[in-house]
Amino acid sequence: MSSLLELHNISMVFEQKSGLFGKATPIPAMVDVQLSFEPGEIVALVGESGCGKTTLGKVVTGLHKPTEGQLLYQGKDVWKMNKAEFSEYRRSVQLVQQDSYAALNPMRTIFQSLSDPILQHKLVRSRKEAYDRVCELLDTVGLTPPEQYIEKYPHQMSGGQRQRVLLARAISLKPKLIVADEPVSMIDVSLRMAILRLMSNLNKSLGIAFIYITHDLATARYIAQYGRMAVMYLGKIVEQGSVHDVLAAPKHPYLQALLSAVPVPNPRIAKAKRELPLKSLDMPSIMNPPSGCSFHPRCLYASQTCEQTAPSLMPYGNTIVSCHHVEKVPQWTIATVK
Amino acid sequence: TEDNTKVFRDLGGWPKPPLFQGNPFASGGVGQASQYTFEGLFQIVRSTDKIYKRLAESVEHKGNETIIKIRPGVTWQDGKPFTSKDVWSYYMLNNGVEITKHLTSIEIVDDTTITFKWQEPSPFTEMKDLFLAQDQQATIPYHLYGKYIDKVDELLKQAKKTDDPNKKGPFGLEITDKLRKDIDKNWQDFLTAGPKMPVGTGPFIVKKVTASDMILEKNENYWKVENIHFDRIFIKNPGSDSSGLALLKSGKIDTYPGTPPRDILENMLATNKDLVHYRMFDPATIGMVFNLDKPPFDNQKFRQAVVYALDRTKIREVGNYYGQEADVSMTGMPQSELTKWITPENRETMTKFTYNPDKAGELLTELGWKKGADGNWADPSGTTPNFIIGVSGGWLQAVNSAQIAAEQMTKFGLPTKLLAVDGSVYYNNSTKDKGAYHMSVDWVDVSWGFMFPWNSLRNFYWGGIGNMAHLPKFKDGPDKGKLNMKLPGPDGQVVDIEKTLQSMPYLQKDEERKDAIFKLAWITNENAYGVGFFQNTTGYFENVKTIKGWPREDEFEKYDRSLPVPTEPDDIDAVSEINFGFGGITYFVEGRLSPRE
Amino acid sequence: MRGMIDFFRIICHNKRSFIGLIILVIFILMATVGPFVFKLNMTVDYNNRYLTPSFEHWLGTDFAGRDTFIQLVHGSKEVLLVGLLAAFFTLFVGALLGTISGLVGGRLDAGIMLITNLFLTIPSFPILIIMAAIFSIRDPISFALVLSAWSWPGLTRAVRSQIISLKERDFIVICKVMGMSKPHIIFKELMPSITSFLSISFIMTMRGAITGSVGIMMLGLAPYSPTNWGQMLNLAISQTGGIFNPLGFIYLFSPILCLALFQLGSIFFANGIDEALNPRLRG
Amino acid sequence: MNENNIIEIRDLSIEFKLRSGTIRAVDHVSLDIPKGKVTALVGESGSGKSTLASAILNIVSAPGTIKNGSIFLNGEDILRYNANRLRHYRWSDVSMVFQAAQNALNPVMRIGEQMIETVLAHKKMGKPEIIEKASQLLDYVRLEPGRVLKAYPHELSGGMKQRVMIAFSLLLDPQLVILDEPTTALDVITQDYIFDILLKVHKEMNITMLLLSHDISVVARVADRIGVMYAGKIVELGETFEMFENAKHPYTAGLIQAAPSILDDVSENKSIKGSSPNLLNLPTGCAFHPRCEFSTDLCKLEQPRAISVGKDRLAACHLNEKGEMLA
Amino acid sequence: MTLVIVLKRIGMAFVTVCLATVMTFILLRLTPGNAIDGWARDYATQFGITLEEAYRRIAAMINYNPNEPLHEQFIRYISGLLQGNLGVSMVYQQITVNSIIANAMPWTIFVATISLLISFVIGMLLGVRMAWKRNSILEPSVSLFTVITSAIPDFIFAILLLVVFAYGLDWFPVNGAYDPFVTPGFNIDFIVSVLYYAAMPILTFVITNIGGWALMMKGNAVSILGEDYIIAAKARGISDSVIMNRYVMKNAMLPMITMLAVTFGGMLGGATLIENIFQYPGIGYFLGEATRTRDYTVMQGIMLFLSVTMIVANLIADLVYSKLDPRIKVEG
Ligand SMILES: Nc1ncnc2c1ncn2[C@@H]1O[C@H](COP(=O)(O)OP(=O)(O)OP(=O)(O)O)[C@@H](O)[C@H]1O
Ligand SMILES: Nc1ncnc2c1ncn2[C@@H]1O[C@H](COP(=O)(O)OP(=O)(O)OP(=O)(O)O)[C@@H](O)[C@H]1O
Ligand SMILES: [Mg+2]
Ligand SMILES: [Mg+2]
Repeated sequence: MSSLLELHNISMVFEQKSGLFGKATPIPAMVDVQLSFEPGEIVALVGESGCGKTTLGKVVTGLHKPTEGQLLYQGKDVWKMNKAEFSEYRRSVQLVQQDSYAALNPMRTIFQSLSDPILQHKLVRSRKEAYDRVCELLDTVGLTPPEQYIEKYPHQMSGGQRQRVLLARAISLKPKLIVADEPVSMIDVSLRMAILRLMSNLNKSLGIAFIYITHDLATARYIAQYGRMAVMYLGKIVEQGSVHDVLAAPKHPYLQALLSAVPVPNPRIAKAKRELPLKSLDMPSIMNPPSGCSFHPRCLYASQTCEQTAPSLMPYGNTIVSCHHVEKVPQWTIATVK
Repeated sequence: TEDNTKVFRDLGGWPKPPLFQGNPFASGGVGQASQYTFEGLFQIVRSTDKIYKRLAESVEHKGNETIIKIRPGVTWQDGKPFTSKDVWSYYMLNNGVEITKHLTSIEIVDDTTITFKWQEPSPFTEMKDLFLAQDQQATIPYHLYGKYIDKVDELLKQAKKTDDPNKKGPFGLEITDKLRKDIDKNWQDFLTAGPKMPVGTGPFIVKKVTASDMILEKNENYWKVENIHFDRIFIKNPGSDSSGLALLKSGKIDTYPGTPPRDILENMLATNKDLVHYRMFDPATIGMVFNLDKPPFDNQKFRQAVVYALDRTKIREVGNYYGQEADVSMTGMPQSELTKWITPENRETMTKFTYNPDKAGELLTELGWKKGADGNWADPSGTTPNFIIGVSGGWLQAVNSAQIAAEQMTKFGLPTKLLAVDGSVYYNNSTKDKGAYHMSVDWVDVSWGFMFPWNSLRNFYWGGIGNMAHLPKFKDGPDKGKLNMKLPGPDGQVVDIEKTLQSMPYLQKDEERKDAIFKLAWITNENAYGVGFFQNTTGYFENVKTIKGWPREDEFEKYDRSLPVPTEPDDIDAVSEINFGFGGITYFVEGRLSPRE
Repeated sequence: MRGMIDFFRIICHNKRSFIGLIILVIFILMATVGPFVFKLNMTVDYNNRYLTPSFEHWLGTDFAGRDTFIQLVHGSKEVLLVGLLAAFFTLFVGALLGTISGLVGGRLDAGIMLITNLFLTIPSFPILIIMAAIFSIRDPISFALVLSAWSWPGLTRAVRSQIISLKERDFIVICKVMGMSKPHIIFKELMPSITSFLSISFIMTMRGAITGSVGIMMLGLAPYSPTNWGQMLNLAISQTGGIFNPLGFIYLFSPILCLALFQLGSIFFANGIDEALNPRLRG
Repeated sequence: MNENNIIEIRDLSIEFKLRSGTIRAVDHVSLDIPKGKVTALVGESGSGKSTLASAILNIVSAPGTIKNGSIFLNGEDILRYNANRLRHYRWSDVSMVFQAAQNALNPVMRIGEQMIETVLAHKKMGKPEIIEKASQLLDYVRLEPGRVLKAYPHELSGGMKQRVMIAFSLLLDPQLVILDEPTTALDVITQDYIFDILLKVHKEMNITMLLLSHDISVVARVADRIGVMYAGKIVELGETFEMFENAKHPYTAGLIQAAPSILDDVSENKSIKGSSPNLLNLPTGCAFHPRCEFSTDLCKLEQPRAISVGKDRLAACHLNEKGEMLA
Repeated sequence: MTLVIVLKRIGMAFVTVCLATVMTFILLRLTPGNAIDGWARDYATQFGITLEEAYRRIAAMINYNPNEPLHEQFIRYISGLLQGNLGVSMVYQQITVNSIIANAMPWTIFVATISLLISFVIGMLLGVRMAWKRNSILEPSVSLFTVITSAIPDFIFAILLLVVFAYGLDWFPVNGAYDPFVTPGFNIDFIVSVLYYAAMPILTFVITNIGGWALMMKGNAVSILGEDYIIAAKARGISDSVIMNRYVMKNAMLPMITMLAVTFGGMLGGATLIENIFQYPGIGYFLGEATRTRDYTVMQGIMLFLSVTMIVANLIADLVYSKLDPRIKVEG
């Protein structure tokens, strides 16, 4: 049995065109990414801003055709599928976007936005049926009573409610996988947990696999507690493994830095924080990534090798890591309560 | 800087710099400067045919020769003497003018004498005078254009004499296509060779030309300089009628040509008490010709019916309030001329086409047309026509008149639409093939150049108006392109129109000419080839406070400065001559005008 | 239906657009019902020219004694029709090309934009004259076509940039993910978002076209129709000397006033459209 | 007026008149900002933090008006300052690092020019001196002064801009720097770094700070005192450790519990139920009652007053009045 | 912005110019009607020759052979163009299109530049103040003014101005470009006269344009005023006048620079009616004249010239814009 979705050495290089005859500058947003998703599993994808997380999400949902590599859905190459297969793939892989306001057409009511896809995919036969189904969906995501929301325009709802609508829309086509691209970063802290819980409930009750994209390790840990986590840096996956393993013993120096930077809602720990294990604060531009290991300019452990050759993902312990000096990197431990 | 003493302030147009140049024959000419700068051997007053001698001191018709003596001492404005060679030059280069078709040659006798040799048969004397007088001979100085004059002289010498009337060109010469081309090329070169400023022999010299103003100064060497009471002429280029009127109203100009609509005219006189308005007939009628190629306009009775159906009073009121309506359809001559050439008895025999819708209805009924319940007429086959009147869109006076005519026809039961089209396509649309319009509106019954009715008659039968009427012509044979019109005249005898027109300049007796004119006028009216809406009345505003010497001064009070069209011959002459368009700057040259100190 | 009611409710709520609406409605009535109510009689009645307004002649009479108001009413039909058609053509071409250009992108987009820019650089006034001659304006349709010939590029550009910014929006992107059809995306997602823009453009184009038509009419390039406002203006200026005859003032200023009022109405009405069509703004 | 307070806010209310109604973004707030400490205000989006901060500088934007209340600086009400005094007060007494640093700089002026302009608006000083001072500050926030001074804002990354803003805020040696969510748009590493710098500034320069944030985890690291805002009101105020360990308002407790952490047992996290209040249509009584698990009928009827619940601690909850404590 | 990009821009502009050339050429060949008909009839009456003779002569006078194959005409036209020669007037034999443009252009550019500057500057000042003081009387009065001025077509406005200020009050000359009694050249009399004569066309442009600029400026300024950096500047204690002028004005003005070029280009070509009404000897006047007489070569030349001006103006605006706005990196 093959995985639900597999990314086979996928690279996504954008070309920033300038004008009709302009020469394009390449932007390698994803480089040689190898990743697979099993049915019903939750994978958290974390990384700094601009490292290519959204791009990965778009490749997975078929919005970008990768410039290299293959995207396999149930073993078949998505970009070589026939119409029916492609349509099936389309239906099965859904997306939940970050900005719930932008993701809903402000000119259309919730019912309009939610009924059209199911009508088009013939999941329901009539408007009447669609109405019932939309109510059911709203109910599922906790917007009760549905009648109160169904005729509303997006601007008439709060951010949390809109985010629920997005989830309802994503599950309406009965997908097998949902890519959630920073689904809670725009909602209030106090409501984040509710949405995350909803997602994890949907995962459990409907068996939908989730790719949770975020830069917030804390929420990633929360939602994917039994799933996996992949850490991205400048278009590359630098560490990958089960959430527990990855967080318990982070190996890649970048991940260690990242974890050190995560704020902790506990003044005793937070105030005792030490310096970040980093050489430089600023992330290099993705347009001209550093040679070799792209993390080397910021890495405390970088050697000449790191400047020259790019490491590849290798299993180390329970996770796979892409670092020349995995062994040398000291074990990371969080500052603990004094 | 502005010196207002002894200045005459005129109004006019000219090509704006950089388009302005000194050759009056080139496009746009020299505009309003022309009359002040250039003159001819004679000055004809074209609405009265009165002829003044200008650069000619004497004329002597001797058999088929006309000997002209030039005033001695006349010089071009650049100081060079004006001689008979310059007159000859004019006819050599500008050999397309009408007179050359009647000449065999022009000979220079000496510096001040020149002989015109006429072909046989030669036109009657008055006709000869008219031919000579309509030209402005002192416009092509040999000392400026010698190269082109010699060239054309040389080219013309290559041509053979011919007697074939179809091949006869200027001076009875057969101009082959090859020759034609060379002559045209030479003409082109001549046009581009002009000086920056015009050089004529006239009383004023152009000193400055801008987009809005022209300044001329007195030519101290003018041959009749003692008559010229002005040191300068300022000409304003108003661009639009409104601007001209505004200048007039505020007293910034001394003269303004034309007759604006009645209310504007009255308003002008009321707001500027220094103004007087003179009115005079234009030798031109605005009217509409029928397209004989478009049934039912091929039918004489139908055409008559249409003429009867039009209430020309109303058309006149809108088109030209002071104009004159006719009681004829169209005669080939302006209405005001009829009494001069046609005896009252003869006039009686001409059908009166005054407004008479009943009569129109009768005529249609006779033709088998029926009036339907909707008030529209249907032809014998039962169809109601949809007529189109064509008119050149930019010419508002004609458009307005035509619009009223169209409405009247529609109201009468002959649905008619007006199509006002761009001037650049109008003539072509109207005349090409069968023509695009049933009726075309234009100047009809019009005399350009001189008044003798042959002029207006041929303008209709041979000119553009006839083409718009689609008069029958020979399609081939030796007479190809000539009129194929042999129609019964007033006495029942058939008249060949082409022949009659052809022979008219050669009719030596006055009675013969009058008889021919009557016949043609009668036939034209009876056949109702068109309908003259009204004879146009034009006029002039003059400033009597700054300038003195205007005619009819004693009648200002009587008519409250709005003088009607004169009826007395003296008045007619005097008033006509204030019109630059009719008589040039006669008032200046004759010394009648002077600044009022 | 409820949308319509909502629409007008909001328009009426906004003071400006309400005034605009009223003005436009009056003009529409004038052009549609007006000619049936007021019978046009163009018979010359010279003695009664330039009458001052009275019960019989609301705006007095013109230089030939014909009722000015009724001429205005009958003229409005043609003026509005030409404006309407021109706006329609412009909108059609502009929206179509703009949408295609924005959606498809690539070479087609570059091509369309090149042509559009080309049209934008050639001065429109002489072209209008030339077009008027080429197409020999005969009826409102050809008139409108000529008028719109040079007004679409601006709209094309505007629509294109709207579409381009829209198509990257999340709610369009998600449509692709959900496998929604192209027609759905265009007509149900994109169009509603630019309707208010298009309606405003429509009104503004119409307003421009009417000014243009009056200009062409004044230049005598369109068929003579004495009740057309432009022609009335032209006649007023030439027949009343524009200004020299105070009696002609009413005749001169009534088409100008109508024109100005219509423009005013359009501008005001357009003011409220965005609000009325956008659920966000109607609160 | 307490000597130890830089700013004392008394009974401040700020309203926004909108088409759909009037929003009271700050509702009868009283707050002291003690010298030498970092005071933080937390609360969800729209709770009125930024509005309150803008009032301290008296720059409440267009539809907003200060309805009543005073803000005292050294005993003088800055809301009564004349235009000139106000202009001088701004930035030289209190400066601010704005929420969206990327938009707080004029895009068409170089950083250096803007710094010079700012200084010159307050005092006569030679350009070289200003540049000298600016360079020092930029250096302090670990930026290359040479490059940054000549740069246009768009040429800098978000983190750099935020650091520029910090340097900017220190230009005139103010007594108080307001930090309005200085790191929201930045990722964790940058955020961490920025707070490092801020703490350094605070300690080494002894600058009093007012930090506004929605993120309780961030506040935990930096603040000495925390005020919790909800629907325009300060519902609880106290020392950081005490607040975390012994919350006296259900909303504070909820916030702390809802903050996910990479350390604790994830299953303990709970969100606060319901959604943020609609300021146009606030619930009666305690604005938090629809979301509060302890709400009683009293909460629906009556707004709780802020009462002292310990040393330097205030809380506005009926539960405290009855002497009940939160578990 | 690199030289390469500038060159690319210029290349693009060049392609547009080429297309504009082809397009004007084709359009004009498509136009029915000709210069000959009306002219011949006038000519015949003026010089007392027959219609046929007049036709023949004019056909010979006209610088255009309608029977010449299109491609040959085009090649001739283009080869002329390559030598910077726009051809010779079809109607005015000795007059080159170049000389017409050279004579007319300064007038139009003079009027367009001055009116544009005046209306732009006033419009901007008004606009910023309207945005700044939202509740003053300024905003409704400028709005009303704009509605009125944009409701009345500019040529009608020109007529009205002419009627009031030249015909009625007699404050300004009825038409023309300068007093005929002054000598053109660099002397005070001439300059004063030129300004005096240009007053009415300038006034027309200014009045009809000012409202648009003001409203546009207001719109921009309002959104600029909402930007954080304005509040931030306030917080920094920067004075209102500095904020208004250095912050709001400069930022709000930037997007209008492109409009400025477009308007400038449009004014050169769109001045036809207005220049005609004031008989102002600018490019629009001659374009109108050429159109009236169907002088295709002149029309073609002037239109091409105007297109090029427009394209160049746009190009310059883009380049200037990118210089002024540090955020913009000009792309292709
Ligand atoms: N369509 C595109 N064209 C060109 N470049 C792109 C495109 N989409 C993304 N990029 C570039 O690819 C890089 C990765 O972008 P991406 O949006 O995937 O990052 P991200 O990890 O999602 O960041 P964030 O956390 O800010 O959302 C960025 O530098 C971005 O500018
Ligand atoms: N300029 C404004 N116009 C209208 N309403 C405003 C304006 N500024 C703030 N508000 C309203 O005032 C309330 C408080 O806003 P404020 O920005 O102070 O909240 P905040 O706590 O800073 O939120 P955030 O965390 O999102 O920054 C909000 O409901 C907001 O809608
Ligand atoms: Mg992203
Ligand atoms: Mg805020």
